[in-house]
Amino acid sequence: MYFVDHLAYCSPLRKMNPNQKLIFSIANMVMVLLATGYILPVAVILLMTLITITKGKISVKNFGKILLLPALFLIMGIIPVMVGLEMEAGLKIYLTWEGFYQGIFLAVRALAAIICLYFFILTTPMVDTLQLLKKYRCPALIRELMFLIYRFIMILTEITMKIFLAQRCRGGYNTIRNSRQSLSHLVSSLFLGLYQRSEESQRGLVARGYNGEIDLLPLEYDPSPKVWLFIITTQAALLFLLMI
Amino acid sequence: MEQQWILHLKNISYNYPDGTLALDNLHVKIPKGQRIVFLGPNGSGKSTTFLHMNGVLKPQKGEVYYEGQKLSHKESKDLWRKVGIIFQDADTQLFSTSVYQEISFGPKNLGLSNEEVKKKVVEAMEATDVSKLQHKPVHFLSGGEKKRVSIADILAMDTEIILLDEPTISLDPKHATELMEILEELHKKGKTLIISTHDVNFAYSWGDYFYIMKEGKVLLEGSYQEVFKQQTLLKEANLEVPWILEIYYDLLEKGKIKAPYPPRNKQELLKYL
Amino acid sequence: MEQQWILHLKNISYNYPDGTLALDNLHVKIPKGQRIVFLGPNGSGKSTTFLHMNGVLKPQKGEVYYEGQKLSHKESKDLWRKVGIIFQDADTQLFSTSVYQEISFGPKNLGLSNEEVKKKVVEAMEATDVSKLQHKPVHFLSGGEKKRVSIADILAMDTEIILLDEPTISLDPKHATELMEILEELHKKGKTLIISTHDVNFAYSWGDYFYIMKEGKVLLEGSYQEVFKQQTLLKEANLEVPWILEIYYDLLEKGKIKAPYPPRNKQELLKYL
Amino acid sequence: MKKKSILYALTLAGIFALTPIPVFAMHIMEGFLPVKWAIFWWLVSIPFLVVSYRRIKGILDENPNGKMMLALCGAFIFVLSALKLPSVTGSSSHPTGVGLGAILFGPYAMVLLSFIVLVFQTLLLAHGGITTLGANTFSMGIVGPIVAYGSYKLLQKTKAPAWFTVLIAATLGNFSTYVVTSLQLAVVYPDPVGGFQAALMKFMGIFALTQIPLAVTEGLLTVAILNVIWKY
Repeated sequence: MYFVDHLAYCSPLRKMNPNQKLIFSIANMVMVLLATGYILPVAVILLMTLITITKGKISVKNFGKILLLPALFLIMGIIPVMVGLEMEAGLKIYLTWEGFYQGIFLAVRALAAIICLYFFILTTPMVDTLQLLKKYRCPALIRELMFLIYRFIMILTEITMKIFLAQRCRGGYNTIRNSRQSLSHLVSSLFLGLYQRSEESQRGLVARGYNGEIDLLPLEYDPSPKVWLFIITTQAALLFLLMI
Repeated sequence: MEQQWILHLKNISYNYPDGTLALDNLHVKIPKGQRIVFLGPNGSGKSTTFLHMNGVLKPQKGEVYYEGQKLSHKESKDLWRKVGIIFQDADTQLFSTSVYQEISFGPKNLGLSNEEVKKKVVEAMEATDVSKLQHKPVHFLSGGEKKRVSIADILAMDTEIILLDEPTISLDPKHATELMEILEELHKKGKTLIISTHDVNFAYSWGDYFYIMKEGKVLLEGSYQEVFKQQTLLKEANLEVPWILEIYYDLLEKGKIKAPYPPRNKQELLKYL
Repeated sequence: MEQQWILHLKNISYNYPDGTLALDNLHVKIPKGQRIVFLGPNGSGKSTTFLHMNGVLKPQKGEVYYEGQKLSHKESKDLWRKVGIIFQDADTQLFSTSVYQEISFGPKNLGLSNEEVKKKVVEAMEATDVSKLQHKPVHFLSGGEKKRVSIADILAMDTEIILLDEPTISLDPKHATELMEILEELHKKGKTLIISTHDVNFAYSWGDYFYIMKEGKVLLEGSYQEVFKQQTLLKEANLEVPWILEIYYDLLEKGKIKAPYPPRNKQELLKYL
Repeated sequence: MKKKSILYALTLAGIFALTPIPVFAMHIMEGFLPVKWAIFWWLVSIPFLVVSYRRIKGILDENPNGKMMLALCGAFIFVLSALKLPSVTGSSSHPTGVGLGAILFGPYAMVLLSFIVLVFQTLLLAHGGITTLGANTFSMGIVGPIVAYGSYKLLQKTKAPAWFTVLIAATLGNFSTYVVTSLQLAVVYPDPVGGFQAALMKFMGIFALTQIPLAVTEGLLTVAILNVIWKY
């Protein structure tokens, strides 16, 4: 239902060990953040885009769409870095080469980092990510909450869409004023339904022996030695780029 | 000249965002004032067809005609004023807190004056017998009450055409009978009623004209005499033969019955026997 | 001695938190290995009865016996190990996003080893034909597929008794037939099956023993011959008479049929005619 | 799958931000903070998360059935934050849910819930980032709810009408989130001449000022929602 999640479920890389994907993605991201020159971020952009598109089978069109998501933040974030502001003797806004270069570098670095993140989220479905939390000793309560929240997000989203549809069919969201009204009806009705839903879900779990803790069979993914080798090689190469 | 069609979907095709074909060159003509049934298994495209009839979905290919006039994209956006949908799941159709407020949502969006809105809501509540519930919060209603409110929602808009998506599901026999009475009233008033269902027994004795759908296409259409004798096609659409017909044909074969026309309902069958 | 009852609810009363009486001095005996049907309109207390049978709700008054033994409050908490419920709305039952993990929840709680759990999950997935879906997230599944997963949830626990709350609602004929095949398999294995429904036609040809409920009470109980001849009581519970019986009685009255027993299903009726 | 697809199709023209089009996603994006600042904001947020975690654990130990409700509330805030607000400017924006959440669930529970919601926004909607999660938790999960809840409690004492109290609390909750975001960015990227102060002016000018109409819109929506919820 959610675009990113949907793509991840359909990617062939979903069968790869999620921990290896996470380590690969984070390690590259850290390298990018430590970089001071352009070579390393650009190298990571090329590498990660290539892997995500060829191995992860994310279409160029979809990858491009997702890349556009942070575009607005990026623009709004680098403009203040690029321009200088003088406040004495009235407001004066000016552009310096120094600031301009800093802004461009910042944009390239952010782009490289976010592509590392995209590699992970576009190839790893949420179910697998949630399993990693256990590996990294996340407290049981938080894990369980996240596990339940994920499922409930899907249920509530579906309900929201159904209500939205019913409202559209009766002329909702026609004007701005009417949109605001329709939306507040929608949200409050969604909220008022929560209590009953929590009771029902609780019963559904208790009927199968729920005693306060959710214990499930782990999903198994064997880490591949070849992938480890690949990760180590790329990190060594990136480290080399970082040094020069 | 031909019969007057109130709504006409011409060569409609529709793909879901994930690429699956939902409607495949669909051709549907709705005769005014009649009882139309769309029969087909889950996922055969009935709901998608309904959403096109109501203008919420815009056809990616093909045209929509209302009372003989071709609608532009902009005009089809306003189809909800003429065509109301009652959804299968009343729970997710209702979104207001009080019953009164819920029913007034549609008429308000039609741009009626407060006076008129009130009148419409009161009428709709009376027709569906929910006047007593008007100040109750929607969340506390029982399943059958919610269904009635969801019908009042649409009646209050006084649309020419009323679409009902799987209306009998989850209704117990008593509530189903009440629903049938409401529909009978609407039919008498000249409204065009369109129902989607996979309950062949109910459909057979209720409908005037039938569309059998499968995989986004119309497999078969026609009056009850025409449609229900095509038993192989019905099976192909994963539908059963109505039991009344099954018994009739069996008796006909055995020569135990001599009625010229197949019986329409239990009463007729019993008369023949 | 009497027949062996696997489960026995004795004098059970239950009030909802808001004070409404849900069950009123209920008395229910479940014969082992049979197909039991609870018939009744919406809100007659069928679901509440099920939750008592499974131990989710503790009786405020009355006792529960399992295989002849009275259960203490503590013991009745463990009834879920013997009695599984398949809820009406698969969406409220399914809580995990991975089909495979979802089905493993019950067996894991039974305290089985991971090896055993895995075996149970695989078997349950095969029996319900969802093995192919195991890597799909639950929110990608269609309604019929979700239903099958919710059945696998319970099969994986291998409980003695399986309760199904309104299982046929919203299933189209094809999926309903598939469900019937799964139930037939379970019946052959000696499981006790209990279904709640308001679909009399389905109930009539499926069940061995019937409870007719109304307003938290058992109005009528017995085998199909005993229960379905009480036509006035059925009407009182807002239930129809199965059409097979209606035709049979009509013909019997007219003297056109001489079968000693009412027919159980369409095939039998046709044979009689 | 089929039904889902219909709903999904509608969202293309709908109120949901599930579709990959540029939107007002105001969380600090991945890679925008240097390593040391990313770690710094994580360290600042962790004590608050621990306090919130303990608090929630305490409540759930007493009332184990609350877990389901808490999870639903988390999902609710997420879905709320994925809705598009119909706004006058025609641009699409999202409610933060900060004000509504803080008033309904209190600021303590909101820290952990906001954190989890931010994780899901990163992983499901690609809004925000992993390294910047600490900084975003501080603005949306800690300062926003505290400001919203604080001003709510404060105004309640002044006998201001309820709608006004909620309006101000929710508007300030949203607005303060973006003031903090501007602060976080200004510290990292000071103006070469005017220093931190000039940088703050620049970031505020872009992030906080553009947010004012949206903050008010969220405030109005929160009033409408709470009006209904409190009645029942």
